[in-house]
Amino acid sequence: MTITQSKIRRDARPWASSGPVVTLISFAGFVAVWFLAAYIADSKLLPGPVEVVEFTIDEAVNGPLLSELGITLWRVAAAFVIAMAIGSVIGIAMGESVVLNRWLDSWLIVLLNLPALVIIILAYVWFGLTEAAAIGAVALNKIPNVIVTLREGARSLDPGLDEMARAYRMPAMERLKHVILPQLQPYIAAASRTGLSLIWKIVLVVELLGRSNGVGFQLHLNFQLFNVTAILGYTIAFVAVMLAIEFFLVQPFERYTTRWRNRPV
Amino acid sequence: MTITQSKIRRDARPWASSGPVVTLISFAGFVAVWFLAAYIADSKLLPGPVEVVEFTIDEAVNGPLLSELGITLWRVAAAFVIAMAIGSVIGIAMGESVVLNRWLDSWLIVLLNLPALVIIILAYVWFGLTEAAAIGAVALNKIPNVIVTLREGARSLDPGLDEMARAYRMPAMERLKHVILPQLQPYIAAASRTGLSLIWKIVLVVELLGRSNGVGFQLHLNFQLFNVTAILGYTIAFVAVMLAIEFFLVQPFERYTTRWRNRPV
Amino acid sequence: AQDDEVSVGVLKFGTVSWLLDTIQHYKLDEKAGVKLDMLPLASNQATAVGLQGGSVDIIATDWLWVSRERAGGSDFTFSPFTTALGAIMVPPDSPIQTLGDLKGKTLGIAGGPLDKSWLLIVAYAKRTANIDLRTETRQVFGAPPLLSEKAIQGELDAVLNYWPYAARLEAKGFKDLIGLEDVVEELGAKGEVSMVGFVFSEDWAEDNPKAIKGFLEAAAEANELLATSDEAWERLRPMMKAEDQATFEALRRRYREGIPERTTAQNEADAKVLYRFLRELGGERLVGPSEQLAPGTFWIGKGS
Amino acid sequence: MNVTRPVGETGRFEIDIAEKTYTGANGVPVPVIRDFRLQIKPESMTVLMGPSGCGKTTFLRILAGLDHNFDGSIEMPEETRIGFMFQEPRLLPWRKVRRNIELVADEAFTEEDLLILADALNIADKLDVYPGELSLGLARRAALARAFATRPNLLLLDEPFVSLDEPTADRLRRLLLEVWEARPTTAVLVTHNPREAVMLADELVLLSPRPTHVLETVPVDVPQNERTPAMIEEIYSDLLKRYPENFAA
Amino acid sequence: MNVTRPVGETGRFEIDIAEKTYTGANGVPVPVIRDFRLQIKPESMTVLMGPSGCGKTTFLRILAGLDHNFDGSIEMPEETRIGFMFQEPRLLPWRKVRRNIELVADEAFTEEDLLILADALNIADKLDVYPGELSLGLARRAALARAFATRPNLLLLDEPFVSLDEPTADRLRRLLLEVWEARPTTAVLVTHNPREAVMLADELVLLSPRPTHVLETVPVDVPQNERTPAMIEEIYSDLLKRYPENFAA
Ligand SMILES: Nc1ncnc2c1ncn2[C@@H]1O[C@H](COP(=O)(O)OP(=O)(O)OP(=O)(O)O)[C@@H](O)[C@H]1O
Ligand SMILES: Nc1ncnc2c1ncn2[C@@H]1O[C@H](COP(=O)(O)OP(=O)(O)OP(=O)(O)O)[C@@H](O)[C@H]1O
Ligand SMILES: [Mg+2]
Ligand SMILES: [Mg+2]
Repeated sequence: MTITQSKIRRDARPWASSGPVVTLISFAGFVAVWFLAAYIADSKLLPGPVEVVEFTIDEAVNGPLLSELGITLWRVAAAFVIAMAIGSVIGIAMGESVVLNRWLDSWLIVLLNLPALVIIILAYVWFGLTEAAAIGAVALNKIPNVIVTLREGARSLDPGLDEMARAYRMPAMERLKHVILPQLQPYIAAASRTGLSLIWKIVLVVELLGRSNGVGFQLHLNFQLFNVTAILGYTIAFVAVMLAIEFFLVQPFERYTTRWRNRPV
Repeated sequence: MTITQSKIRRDARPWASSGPVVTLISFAGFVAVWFLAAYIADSKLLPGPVEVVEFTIDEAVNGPLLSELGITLWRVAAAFVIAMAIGSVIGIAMGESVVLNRWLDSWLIVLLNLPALVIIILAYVWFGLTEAAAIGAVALNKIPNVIVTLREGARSLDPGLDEMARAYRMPAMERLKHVILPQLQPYIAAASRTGLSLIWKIVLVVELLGRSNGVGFQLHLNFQLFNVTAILGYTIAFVAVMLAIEFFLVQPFERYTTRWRNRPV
Repeated sequence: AQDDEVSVGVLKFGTVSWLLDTIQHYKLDEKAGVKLDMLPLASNQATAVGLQGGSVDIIATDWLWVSRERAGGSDFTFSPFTTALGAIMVPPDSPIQTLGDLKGKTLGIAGGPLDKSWLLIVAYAKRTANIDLRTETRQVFGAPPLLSEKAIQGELDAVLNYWPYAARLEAKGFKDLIGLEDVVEELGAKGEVSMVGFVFSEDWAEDNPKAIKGFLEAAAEANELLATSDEAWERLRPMMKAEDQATFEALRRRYREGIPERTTAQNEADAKVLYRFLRELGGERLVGPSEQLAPGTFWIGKGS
Repeated sequence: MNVTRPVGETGRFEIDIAEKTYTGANGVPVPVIRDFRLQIKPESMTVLMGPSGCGKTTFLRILAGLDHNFDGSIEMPEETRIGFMFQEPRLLPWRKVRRNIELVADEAFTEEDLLILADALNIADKLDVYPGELSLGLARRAALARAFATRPNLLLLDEPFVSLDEPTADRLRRLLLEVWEARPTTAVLVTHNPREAVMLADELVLLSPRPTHVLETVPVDVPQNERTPAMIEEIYSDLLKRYPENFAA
Repeated sequence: MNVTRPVGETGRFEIDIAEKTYTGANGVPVPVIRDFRLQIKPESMTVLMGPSGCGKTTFLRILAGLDHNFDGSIEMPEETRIGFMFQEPRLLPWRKVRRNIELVADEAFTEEDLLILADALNIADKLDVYPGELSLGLARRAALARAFATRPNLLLLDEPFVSLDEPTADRLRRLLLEVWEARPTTAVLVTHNPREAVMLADELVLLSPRPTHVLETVPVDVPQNERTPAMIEEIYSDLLKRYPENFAA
């Protein structure tokens, strides 16, 4: 005989699952692991968090960190917006139209697998060492990824809702806004998150190959000097920005757009 | 007064939408564009398709292309399998458990935004200039992307089907196989496609920084020599492999797993 | 009159940038009637891309690259900047005394299997020690800083690296197994050969005679200053990123030793000799289709 | 062939579907409709009845212009404004019930109209929740509200009153008649409930099993609001006698 | 408290739900069940009736152990094998109908059993298609087949016979009785169709509007297979008299 006895757990959230607390503890854990690893390694190849943060602060106050970071962020943002806009449109179109997909599929795969290096070199050689070439090259690297992700999303759209929208003669823009985009939300979220990080990684390469500033430029300089502290210092400055964007922008927005699921995100 | 007169179009596929034909034409178009661009540019920085293919064939017959390609493909495959396996497990777990997600979220974002360069350098420094370090570093670069994509997938699982599986007391493995994975299919497809290409791009960097063979090594060598023909030659060899995998492996598999949608892919 | 502008793409913190910084600081460019515009970049490839794409007028690279490009139809040309070259460095307590001892050892090589220093050393070892380093050692190719680090960690028995990296290793007690100066001499050069120089388009130089002349003059003058003045070096110290005095001194010494003393014609003659070896060992991949050093590789400009 | 008419006036419906065949995922053709001929009078209420799986939903989809892949012709008034209550609610899960209705509502449909409608359907307290928080019966009522809110000329209802308790269902049937009478609306309704059919139909269309066609068209001549329960039972038992295989348990 | 019993034998069901409250996405608590007390006799057929949206589905979910977030207790035999036909079909769209059934079927359930069951439900020709190619009525029958194929001790049916034409529905009601009698099964069924309820119930449970509780438990003492249509009509009109607000249109 089984007896189920339940009590509604109202606001009985244990500390181990309450949002900000966990995030803080988890983050502290990360720092602690790093600290320990650095302590045990005791090598200049693995500087500890204190040393790195000191470098970051010093470089921010006395060095070029802030301006370099600003420049890199601007490039990331510009390339991100371009890539998401173009990639989403093409991706959704390819997901919805089998014929279009057939036409563009092989181009897509070629573009997807062109090494970043090749695109960047060709862009620089043809368009000069300019900001536009740099941002364009980065966007071009990311666009096929966005297309691939959103194409999958468009393919798995609910045909029932599509019929509903057509029966009610919803105008195209309304349909996009209320029927299609909400269904694509998880795909857009995935493409954005992986996109931001991919773009930033490519921006680093772009900066390495033909810009005179930016975090990538600094990273590479410091790599040549094998200054791991500086490499990590610049890295965590960027990662800190990304963490801030994630926790103060992306996640609240995500909670808002998925509140209908009535499940915490 | 509106009159709708329809005829069932049975097998009346116009040539413009029939699978292989379109793919071939579209691919031919790609080659034609390339050919024209090269012809107009008339620069050794943009060699035409004939020249590049000649190089590829020559390098395959007389040069190291095949063995280098083999080595790179092996690295790509190994890193891909590792990244997909680990990334899927963690991603699904994070999507299903809010608490786990809170615990790992900040680690994930840090890892996601660590530049490939940093991970690769640290891997080489700590684990030596070895094959394991190289593959591990590549996998580590890709894992957070897989996690992010599959987490979104797990979050948008249908709660109705989950209830069904629980009501019928389906064993965990059955549930995974018949309920969860089919729903994650589009996310897995997106993660795989973008994953293969990302991994290959990172393998190039890894090979560039600390391996003595592979396509990336060759690319870098030829980049130093500014031999664009060779760069493109190696690139298209890899892209050709990817196209073959896509059209003869991935797409048939995809058609098989999504045949229930009864829509062409 | 308005000074002619010359834009130079350089590796930031690279040795060329020391020179350019000296020029700018002492206003040597103005003195020579040009205005120097420095575009700092993060990699050598970036500078080459910049030159090809027309974003900069002058970069620093080697004459082999120039010869290959010329053979491919471009009109780049070369003017010597330094004779300093890479060196094989071994750890302080290493048992390796001669090239022969490298047999069976692990050797890190910056720049890959077609690196010119590496090929010259291979040729040298064949002649003097009768060993083929390419088959009788295990080679690891990789990024220069990574290889240096690996040598310090002890994972590599020896490392052939670019001279600034070699200098830094020297400051850590590493020993020069063989200097490239000896190598080129053995191979038939009449003196130290300038491998790295300023590279620019012949067309551009002819259209801007004043600019190129002024730039080279300013460069020579700055080298003069760096060869003699310690004070000028003190000023450069922050850019050099030398972690200690020993490194600083090693870098300074090697830089000074590398200042070319011979004429362009002498350099060119020796380059022709070395070209043969490089062609033999590196093949067309390395040197391009030309049987010999492409004519015009060394710039004999008006006034030079 | 396009004759413009004053908006709101409905015209003749001439349906002649020679053949509608689906192709299954396994490639097997499934003929669903064959030689289906039907005229629908403008502003009438047509009720379709037929065995489960015969092709009723398929027919409604063709009528709504959602499926053009058939052999035959449909003639109907232009500028038809459609209200379609599907067999499943098909609400947008990410929009509150209120938005689901407003998104497709007629332009002249005011907040007040919405509240009156919601009240009549007994979903007034659910307007500001998401569809995922509704019971199936509530969701179906929300879908019905959406179909009404478009103020359609052509109202297609696929089993609108299932999953509802009898008192609620009955109230909604009356509401349907009100909505239908208030404006010139042609309604086509699918049901399996014979009493419901008799209560609502101007014309009762009996369909054959798959591939479906019209077996019989039974007009019910008494105006809807004059039909008493007794009269309905009477017509029903008459039908039961005439078409035992369609109605008998 | 866990007493092991021979498999297959069902035990007592003691349900006492003091409170079940959902929290909406907007944070508003929605009390759905309050002071719900019910005993279910083993191997009986209990039919629940209540207004749409009162909490019937919520109750079934709690009974099936799908929702533990309530205040109260449920006592039931251990090792209960559940067959649950949800209000929507909830078939796996990527598995053919056959696989959908086999995946949860009893181990002793053979291909032959499957064919017999499919025949009885009239879905034999749909076993090898995907659920997306079924009409709603067909999909519901497939879901019913799945629930039966588990050979459950506890069979939960949430409006199993809606969206079906009367002849089919009636055949399925008889099939349900067969399945239920063949093995010791406790069945709980939700319906809005009073005649269906009277035809099937051992015990008819009338529920109040939300937050729901048991208004009345009406036993029907004649064994199901002895109930004639006339008898059913009689009991129904009796109920109609006693609980007009629950049954009257
Ligand atoms: N997840 C949820 N969040 C908030 N409210 C909910 C949720 N699920 C159900 N409800 C509400 O609980 C009440 C009961 O729902 P339930 O599905 O149990 O009704 P029901 O009796 O099965 O109705 P029906 O006959 O229409 O199927 C409804 O008012 C519904 O809106
Ligand atoms: N996409 C499809 N592919 C193949 N067959 C289909 C498809 N859609 C429907 N069918 C088949 O067509 C037939 C008619 O389906 P339809 O949905 O029109 O039936 P219905 O009359 O509405 O039935 P119900 O009363 O059960 O809702 C069914 O046999 C169904 O299996
Ligand atoms: Mg239907
Ligand atoms: Mg319900």
